Amino acid sequence: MAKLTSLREAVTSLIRDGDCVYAAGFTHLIPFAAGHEIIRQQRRNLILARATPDLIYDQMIAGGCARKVIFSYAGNPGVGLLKAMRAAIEAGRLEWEEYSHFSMISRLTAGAAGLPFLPMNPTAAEDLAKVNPNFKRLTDPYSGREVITVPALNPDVAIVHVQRADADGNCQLWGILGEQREAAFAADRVLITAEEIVDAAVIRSDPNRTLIPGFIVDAVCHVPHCAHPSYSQGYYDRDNTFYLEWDKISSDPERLKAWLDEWVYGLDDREAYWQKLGPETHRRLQVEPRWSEPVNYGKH
Amino acid sequence: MAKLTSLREAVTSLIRDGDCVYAAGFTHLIPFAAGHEIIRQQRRNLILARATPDLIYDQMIAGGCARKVIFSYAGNPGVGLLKAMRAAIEAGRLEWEEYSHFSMISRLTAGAAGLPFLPMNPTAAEDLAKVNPNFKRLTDPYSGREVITVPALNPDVAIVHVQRADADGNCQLWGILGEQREAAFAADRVLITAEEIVDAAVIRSDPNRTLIPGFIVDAVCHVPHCAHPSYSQGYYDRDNTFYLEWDKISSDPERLKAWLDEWVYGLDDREAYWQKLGPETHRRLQVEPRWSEPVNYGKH
Amino acid sequence: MDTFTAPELMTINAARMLRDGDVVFVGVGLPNLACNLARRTHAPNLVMIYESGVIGAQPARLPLSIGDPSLVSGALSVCSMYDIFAFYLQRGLISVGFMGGAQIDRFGNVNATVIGDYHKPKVRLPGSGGAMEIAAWADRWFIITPHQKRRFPEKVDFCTSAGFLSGRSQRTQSGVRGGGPQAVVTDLGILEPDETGELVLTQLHPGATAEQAQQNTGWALRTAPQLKNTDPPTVEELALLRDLDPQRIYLSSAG
Amino acid sequence: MDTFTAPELMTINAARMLRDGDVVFVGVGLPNLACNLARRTHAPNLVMIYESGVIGAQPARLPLSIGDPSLVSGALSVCSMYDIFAFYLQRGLISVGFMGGAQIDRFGNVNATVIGDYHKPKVRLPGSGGAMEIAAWADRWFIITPHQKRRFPEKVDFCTSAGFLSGRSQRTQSGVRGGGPQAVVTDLGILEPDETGELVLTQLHPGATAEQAQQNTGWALRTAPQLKNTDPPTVEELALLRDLDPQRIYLSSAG
Repeated sequence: MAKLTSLREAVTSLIRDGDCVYAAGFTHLIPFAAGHEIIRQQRRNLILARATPDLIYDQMIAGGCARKVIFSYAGNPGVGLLKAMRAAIEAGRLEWEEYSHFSMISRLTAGAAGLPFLPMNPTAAEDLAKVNPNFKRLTDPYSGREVITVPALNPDVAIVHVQRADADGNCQLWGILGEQREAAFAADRVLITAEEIVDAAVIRSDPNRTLIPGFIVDAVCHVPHCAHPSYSQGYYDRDNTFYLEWDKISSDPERLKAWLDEWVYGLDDREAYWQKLGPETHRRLQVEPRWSEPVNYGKH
Repeated sequence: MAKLTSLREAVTSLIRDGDCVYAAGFTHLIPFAAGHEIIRQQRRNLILARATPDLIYDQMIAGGCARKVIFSYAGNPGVGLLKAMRAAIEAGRLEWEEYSHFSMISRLTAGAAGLPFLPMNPTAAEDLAKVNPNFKRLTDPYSGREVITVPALNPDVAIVHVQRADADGNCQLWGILGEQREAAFAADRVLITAEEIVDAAVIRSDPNRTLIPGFIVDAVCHVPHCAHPSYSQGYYDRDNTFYLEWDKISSDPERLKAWLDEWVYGLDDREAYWQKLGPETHRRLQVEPRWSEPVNYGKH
Repeated sequence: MDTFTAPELMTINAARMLRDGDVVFVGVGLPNLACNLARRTHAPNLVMIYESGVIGAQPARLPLSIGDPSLVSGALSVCSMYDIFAFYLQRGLISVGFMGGAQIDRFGNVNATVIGDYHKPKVRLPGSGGAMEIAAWADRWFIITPHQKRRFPEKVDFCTSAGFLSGRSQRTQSGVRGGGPQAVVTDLGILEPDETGELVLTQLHPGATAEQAQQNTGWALRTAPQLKNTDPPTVEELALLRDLDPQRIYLSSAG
Repeated sequence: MDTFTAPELMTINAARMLRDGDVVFVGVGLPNLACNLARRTHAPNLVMIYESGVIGAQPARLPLSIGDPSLVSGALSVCSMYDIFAFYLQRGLISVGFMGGAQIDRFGNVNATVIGDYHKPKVRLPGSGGAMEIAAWADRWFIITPHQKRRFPEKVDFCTSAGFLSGRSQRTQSGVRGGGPQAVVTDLGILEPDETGELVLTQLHPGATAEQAQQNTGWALRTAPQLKNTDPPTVEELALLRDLDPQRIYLSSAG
């Protein structure tokens, strides 16, 4: 597989049944197109890790891909609950492992840093530790006080959507950064989707913006609009209407199945999905440009 | 003291005898002007912490400001040793506490993160731990293997030079980032020097570039050329000639004293210092612009 | 006095509790409106930080989620998730947090995880998100919630966020840095912890009674010796607040 | 065959040890030149990472320090110091490191800290910098150094960077991830660790003898059963190398 490849090929090559997958993105740059491709390719028994499972994991769970979910906030942001995930848990079809945001992200950061664990200060809220034995305690060797620890999380695969990457996978992203970088460094394999593939000269004009270096990346896929119904800062807006709509779709197993048939199984790829959304949605999500002031690196 | 103030006023207000000071900057953006002002104001018994003491601490030690130095690489980068520091240590006039780069920066990062310590993987090189009891060991509660720990470093004051800041102290910097951000978050008080004071609209055009938020900053000083003989990426070059010259100046106590008289005590401020360097040095350090490609944040 | 909705009443009373210079860790909805109202009235130097890593936002529209892109465009700073929790919250830079949740109990503990048994829940809620750490590490925190008996049990089914645990001394002994819950603002009045950490009724909104509050609380709600009445929302407060949510997404009676 | 200096000879032999695709943690001077030479010959996909956080530099001039601004302009990525050590080095992404140092001993341990007693040193050296962790966590590492007796003591005065400690099994037992020193390239030849971790003479440069190597080594230097001769620098290698340092800042005989 060449590094610059189709999303279909990248999912085929990099994601295996039973893998622990971390599809990154805190509300922003969520790689929905990759989630749909995984559903289409019928991956099974995945362990799906994400601070906020969001609609992407709700859909993958509905698509039968998941054995277990690892999370810290299982809500439809600004709307309510994740109903497909809840139904799967209540039916005993889905294992789960639960954290707070900080303990979840500390796990990933430890994984990215090559550490076996990271400490956190105590929170005095101990019920979560009672149901999740991954929370442990250590004595701070300096003060003698207790800290909490969580173990490193090293997913088999990270899926990270970015605004721009070059053909070697050097990635630049901006706006809300979530845990994109930590996921890429923590994982064994890295699948990048990008709104734009740019010349390396663009990347090299602003090296501080490059959060993921190409040499840790296994596949780069050019997938415009990959993040819908979430968004790509500067490229298209968040589709709040769909987030509200999903609440209804996911409440009804029949409707959910019909939605998957129509919007995932029935389509070849993200381009077909975007065209199917139609010009009115395109217009609604369109964003006027607002450019950053450049900085001077100097011809040193 | 208003937040936007002179460097003289900022040093008077924020830096006290006996303070632990962290003047940040790994080879880049080293706040030399602040070091000189501290020498001029004759602060005493400071604990000077920096991964690389570099010439700035060699000068402050020569100026009699320091009681102790905390460091991880005491060299004149690309040239040799720090001779004023070495002379003070050999004469018994200076205490020291020594780390590797990663253990030093882990201390600062723990301080910035509000953690009592950070773990590191073992290195099997144990001689440093034998002479520095701050290195301790813990058992990883997951694998049962040993990790090394270092305690948080929370300096009284951080001094951070940046390329641009607004009047509220929101700071943007680029190029080599060293430990600038960690120093600011770890310290109790934060003194910023900036090449340029810009309108808040410039900062707001690229929020991902803002590494230090204004609300943690105590003083912002407009000090162009603050970093000479180190450099500010895009603004002026590193003065290698002076780094070589310092090797000779610092070898000879008489010459060192004369240099301090001429270049520190004998001058009012950085503007006088820069003018004294003269037009030929200005030309030699001048840099042609090379601008970053802007990114689109969108009018969301 | 103008008429106003329950969300308006609660938001205005919450805004009054914020101080100039406070650094607030804030979500969307009523807390976001309360902070913006405080900034436009008595607390112009209030700093708002979103869990998504955004600092000093100037959104062109009312944000509908903490990840709204309008929070980013024109903000002062944006950082990663680890950084916002470690360098800001755990470091102790946050003065105020706002907590949501399905249940809050006598000692201010909050449940946002499950109703019923954890492994066989009656209702599975979204879970902690940032709530576990905000409750522990912010200097002080508040809750804005309708006053309903099912929301105020004697003891939470699951402690997602520590209030005073089973009493103020227990929180103190736990060593967490923050001061815990300072007030629960409801549509009937305000509950505040007494010296033992128990939430007691300290203020009543215009027209509400202590009996109403008791009937809608799941424990024997004590009333403070000096029970006060809150000042009704002023015309200016209402005008400024409604200007922040012109479509009444959060401020309608059902909000 | 052209004539060449000792630094040229060492640099060319070091370059030959690098593999295509290696990710190298590199300083200035000869290691920097060796990496760039390897990139221009057999290892076009070699990735160079500087301790200062710079990845994929394209410097317009020969860098004189690892913090040279010319490394930044046009680089692929720049990150903070914590990140370069944690996310790259400790994470295990670095395949090759280069070590400097005043002393290297029989088992490949390196001293960059002090000659003599730590508290009353004869010579105080700069100290570890990144060397302690590079030696521990890079997959493999090399040293380029002139062959002088004072640089090759039986045992280092201070162990800044772990080689094989007192033998290969000791390093293995310590649990550090990296494989330790692979070769010491000198102006006389190449030392490599045997199965016990002891550095033995495995290769001689053209014109050098095992006796010379022994005389300039502070322990009883063993010679490998199959002692080889290194291939002399080729015309192409010399031309490419000299093009990298046209002013001969590092490549002159005194370099």
